[in-house]
Amino acid sequence: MSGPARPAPNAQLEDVSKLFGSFAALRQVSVALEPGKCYVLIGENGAGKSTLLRILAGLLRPSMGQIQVFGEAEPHDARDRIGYMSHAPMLYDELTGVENLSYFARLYPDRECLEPAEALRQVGLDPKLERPLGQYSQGMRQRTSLARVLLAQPDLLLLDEPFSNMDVESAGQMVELLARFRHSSRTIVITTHQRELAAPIADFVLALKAGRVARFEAGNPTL
Amino acid sequence: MSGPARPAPNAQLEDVSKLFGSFAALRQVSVALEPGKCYVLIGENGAGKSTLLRILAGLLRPSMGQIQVFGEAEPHDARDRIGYMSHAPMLYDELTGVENLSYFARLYPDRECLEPAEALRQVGLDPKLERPLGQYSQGMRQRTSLARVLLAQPDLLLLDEPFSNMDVESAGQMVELLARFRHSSRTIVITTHQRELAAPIADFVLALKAGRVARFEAGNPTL
Amino acid sequence: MKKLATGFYAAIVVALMVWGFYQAIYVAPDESTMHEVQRIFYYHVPNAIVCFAFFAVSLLGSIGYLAFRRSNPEWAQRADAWALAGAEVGVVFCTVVLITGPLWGRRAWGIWWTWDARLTTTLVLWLIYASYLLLRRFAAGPQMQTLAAVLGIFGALDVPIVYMSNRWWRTQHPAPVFGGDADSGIKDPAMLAAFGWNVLAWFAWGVLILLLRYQVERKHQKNAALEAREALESHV
Amino acid sequence: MPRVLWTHLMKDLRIEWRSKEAINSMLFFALLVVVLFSLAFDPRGPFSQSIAGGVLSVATMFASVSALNQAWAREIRHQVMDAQRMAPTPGAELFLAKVLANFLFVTIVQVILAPVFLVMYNLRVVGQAWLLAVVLPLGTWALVANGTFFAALSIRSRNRELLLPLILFPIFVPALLAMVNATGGILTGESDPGMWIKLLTGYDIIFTTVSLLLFDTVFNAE
Amino acid sequence: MPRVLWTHLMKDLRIEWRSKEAINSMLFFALLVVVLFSLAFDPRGPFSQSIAGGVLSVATMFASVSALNQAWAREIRHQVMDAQRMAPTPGAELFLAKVLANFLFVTIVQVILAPVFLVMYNLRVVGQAWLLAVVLPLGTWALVANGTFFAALSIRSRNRELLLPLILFPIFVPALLAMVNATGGILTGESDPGMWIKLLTGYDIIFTTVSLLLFDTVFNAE
Ligand code: HEM
Ligand SMILES: Nc1ncnc2c1ncn2[C@@H]1O[C@H](COP(=O)(O)OP(=O)(O)OP(=O)(O)O)[C@@H](O)[C@H]1O
Ligand SMILES: Nc1ncnc2c1ncn2[C@@H]1O[C@H](COP(=O)(O)OP(=O)(O)OP(=O)(O)O)[C@@H](O)[C@H]1O
Ligand SMILES: [Mg+2]
Ligand SMILES: [Mg+2]
Repeated sequence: MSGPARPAPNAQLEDVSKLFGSFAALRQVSVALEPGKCYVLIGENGAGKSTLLRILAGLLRPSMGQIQVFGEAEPHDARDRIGYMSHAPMLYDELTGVENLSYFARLYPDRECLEPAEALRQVGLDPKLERPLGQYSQGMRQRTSLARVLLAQPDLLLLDEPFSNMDVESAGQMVELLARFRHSSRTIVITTHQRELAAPIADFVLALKAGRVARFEAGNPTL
Repeated sequence: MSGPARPAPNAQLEDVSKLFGSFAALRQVSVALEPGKCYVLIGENGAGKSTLLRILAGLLRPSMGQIQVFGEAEPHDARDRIGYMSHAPMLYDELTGVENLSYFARLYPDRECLEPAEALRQVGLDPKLERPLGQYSQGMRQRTSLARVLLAQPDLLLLDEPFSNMDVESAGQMVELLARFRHSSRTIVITTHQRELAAPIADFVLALKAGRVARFEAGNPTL
Repeated sequence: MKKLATGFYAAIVVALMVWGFYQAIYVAPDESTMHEVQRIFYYHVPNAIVCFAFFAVSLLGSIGYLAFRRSNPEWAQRADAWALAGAEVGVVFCTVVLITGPLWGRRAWGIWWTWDARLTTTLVLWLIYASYLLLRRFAAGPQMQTLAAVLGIFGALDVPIVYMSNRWWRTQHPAPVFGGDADSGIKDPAMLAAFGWNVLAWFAWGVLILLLRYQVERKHQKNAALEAREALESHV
Repeated sequence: MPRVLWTHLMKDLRIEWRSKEAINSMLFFALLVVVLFSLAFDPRGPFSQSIAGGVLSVATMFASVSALNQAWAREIRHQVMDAQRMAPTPGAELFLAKVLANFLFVTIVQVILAPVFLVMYNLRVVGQAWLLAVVLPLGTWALVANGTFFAALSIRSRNRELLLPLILFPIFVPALLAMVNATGGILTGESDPGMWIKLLTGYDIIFTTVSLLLFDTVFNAE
Repeated sequence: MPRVLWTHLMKDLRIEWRSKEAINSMLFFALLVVVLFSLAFDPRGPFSQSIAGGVLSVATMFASVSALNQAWAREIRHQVMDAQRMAPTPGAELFLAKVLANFLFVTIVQVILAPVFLVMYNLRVVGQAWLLAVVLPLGTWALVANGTFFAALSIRSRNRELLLPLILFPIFVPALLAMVNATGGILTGESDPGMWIKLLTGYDIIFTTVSLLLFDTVFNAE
């Protein structure tokens, strides 16, 4: 598939389908995600975007079809290189931002992690905040969650609606942060309903419709 | 305060402050919300938007200052006329959409409620969906939550980031729905970070900054 | 061809069962202290032994599933079918033990049930595999087979405890007949023969059900795969 | 029955019917108690009769407590409780419906377990057996009603985990005492349970009334 | 101790230190057992000595079970568990840390309750008292380790509430049996607890090993 000049894709789905009972959330999706690119995943509510990300993250297994992430048939085997941010914060309500991040940083002993305070500063939060996460505002929680995935500097970054509760200015800053985070070896996948926010870093648009790929092309999601 | 031609405001805050411990989430906020108008509440993450809505809903009590909703000093006493949608769905995960809505509709015996199925249809969901809410996608949950607040046809509608997980098309439809819902006696307050979405129905913009009113003027939030 | 073989085998099983029944009821000598009730022995003990054997099948199937579930899905599905069939047939035999035991106990001890180690652990064994079967029914979805396999391994850990229970502790339940202390074992050759025939007959009978159950489960698996394919191709 | 109360009750029953969470965890606990006690206190022993009342109460109580632990869990999860606070119907009905639902669950568990229990403990009821059908529901009601109230009280506070046991426990004890002594009296026939039954009834009436009166205050506290 | 295990453990201890949720609900339960039993079975009575072993085990067990009920609750709430599944560290260490933390909590409760218990039941230990300090931790470990494992197993399935009791209960029983009999033997001095202690040790070793081996499979199922 890959021509002579093209690098091997970081992740690849072939004919992947996912059934929940007899409901098909994804139908024969085939895509290759190349290093150095940023993919924006769009589609209506219930189109299957979150399901696709969870499959790439190794949290769901495809019902049918093949998957390959960093050369592994199981994304789980390459999980130290995958970062996944979901709708839920995936953080402990009882701990402060810094405590949460240092906990997760220590779970990646073999990777060069950011300093927790540094990661929080990057997403625009004050690392000295003594409040437990349960008392953060919605947007602050979202940013902490983004800081968590950036910690281990993953090579495949999966972001499920990262900007949904952020104010426009912060969202702009986050996009800049992601632009700085870009690297020739890294792949970024973002689902969002605010296409114009993701436009500055989008290389490809992947549109899902009722579980099928409706559009997959280079370019900008606002077009 | 109110001139001769002006109707009495549906809700009014005077010098309202809210402290969490020693942290001031709101500082001396004074606003009057008039009937027939739609207010768009904007501000950075942590500015105090959700706190303000919760005070209007009667779920938080101001630490200082006066409040009046439909002539009552306690919003709680006018709660049958208030509808509040928060970040959390405020619905049972175990029940389907229709079941959730019929439950809440029956809690408003003295108001003319919409049919649950009709309310779901209005927000663009299929009322025949047999799945429990826990298996809805994020956007579907958000819409069901919007259907819940519309049920009892409240005169003060408080919406905390109603569009945050909706696809653009649906968000447009929701705004149209709200435009139809408008009425000379009703007040709508929307917090959102996607100003352009709320622009078509905005009458006033209320911007908060670190708990203070930074801007309060007639017009459009995108300006 | 397969049907013919199964029919032939079924005929052998029926003959064995009849022969075993004849041996147990008419040929085996009367036991001196308990007389006629003692003949339950020829059902109680063989059933227990066969039940252990089938739980072992279930254990192997479970291990097989976990071993192959990534590398060879086809084998894994087969192993899973074995695990399920083994557990189901094992539970049936365990139920027979739990019924024949109290029947015997009512005459021998004057009570149906008591909480000694052998009886309690046997009941627990039954409960574990019953919960295994419930897990398979309730936990729909792809992770069900994995979870069931794990539980199947834990369930098998209880088998040696049941087996050893009347060796480790003084129980109201009789001491082991085989492999107990020096003077254990059946002395009367006619009794031993009747016992042996019955073990063989029940075992053959169990294997027959096991095979049938395995085939049914395989059919289920194939149907499920077919349905999934249809769901994908249906509406848009 | 007021229509709103019915609405709340049906909702709880429907959710329970779907997950069977409460009934199952109660059955688990109660069964554990029965089996454990059969192991711990040989029921063939000479004193099985005199401890059976206690065992019965313990089983009931643990079933109730394990239900109460989770009484408001579903309402907290997605802030459903806020929606209920904002509905223009009295909180007391929500409370009563919760109590009724939990009472029903515990009763179902008791009905399932009673035969098992009688057989396993080889019990002969020396006193008037039908009185058990009065005492057990009365005792259960006392536990469930108080427990539901104080669970609601403590979730409104910041240190809910700290509070619930501290508040609930001392309030529980009189009802417990009455229940244990009444069942004991009925099973052994040695003492008259009448006195304890009266106490339990009075306790139920007073505490339920006060709970109903105060529930709205607790429910809507900031 | 591996560093990752330590990380998980410290996190659990810190959260518990903030909320004191587990220890409190356990204390509540255990206290209930002690008080209830003093009410139910007159501890001055002739058989207090022979039921004390059972009561001690019951108290421990309820303390453990109430901890286990919530063992993974915090991890489920905001899908923290998914983040842990995606971390490149073995799930077995997470499991072991959870077990250690819960074991610690139950032990603290036991240490607090032991004096209360001895006084209230007026116990004289006839057998070798120090053996209790072996048996109770062994029994607690059996309960906590298995419970944590099967709680993790059942939350990976869809009907988790239905499953946990069904699965956990039968697997618990042998350890329970051993624990009850061993404490009984120690307290009354009537039988030799050695055999039961050996069984309990064997159970602990085998089940913990198998749990450790299989935890990753369960944790990452689907
Ligand atoms: C009441 C419930 C009973 C249960 C659950 C039960 C269970 C079992 C089990 C599981 C075995 C197989 C052990 C093995 O193969 O090593 C067994 C064997 C045996 N049972 Fe029972 N039994 C019960 C009652 C009785 C009674 C009442 C008697 C006779 C008085 C009895 C006599 C025997 C004998 C003689 C054996 C073979 C001994 C041995 O090899 O261990 N059982 N029983
Ligand atoms: N566990 C589940 N069981 C059953 N159906 C499910 C489950 N998870 C998701 N679904 C269904 O799969 C479909 C796709 O869900 P998914 O969450 O992937 O949508 P999405 O594209 O992320 O939507 P949104 O923009 O609203 O987040 C939805 O119809 C949803 O109801
Ligand atoms: N219960 C609480 N205890 C302590 N601080 C709180 C509490 N609730 C909110 N806060 C703090 O109050 C401030 C305002 O929170 P609020 O939720 O109102 O912000 P917001 O404007 O809605 O932000 P967002 O856009 O992120 O939702 C934040 O700094 C938050 O941490
Ligand atoms: Mg989604
Ligand atoms: Mg907010």
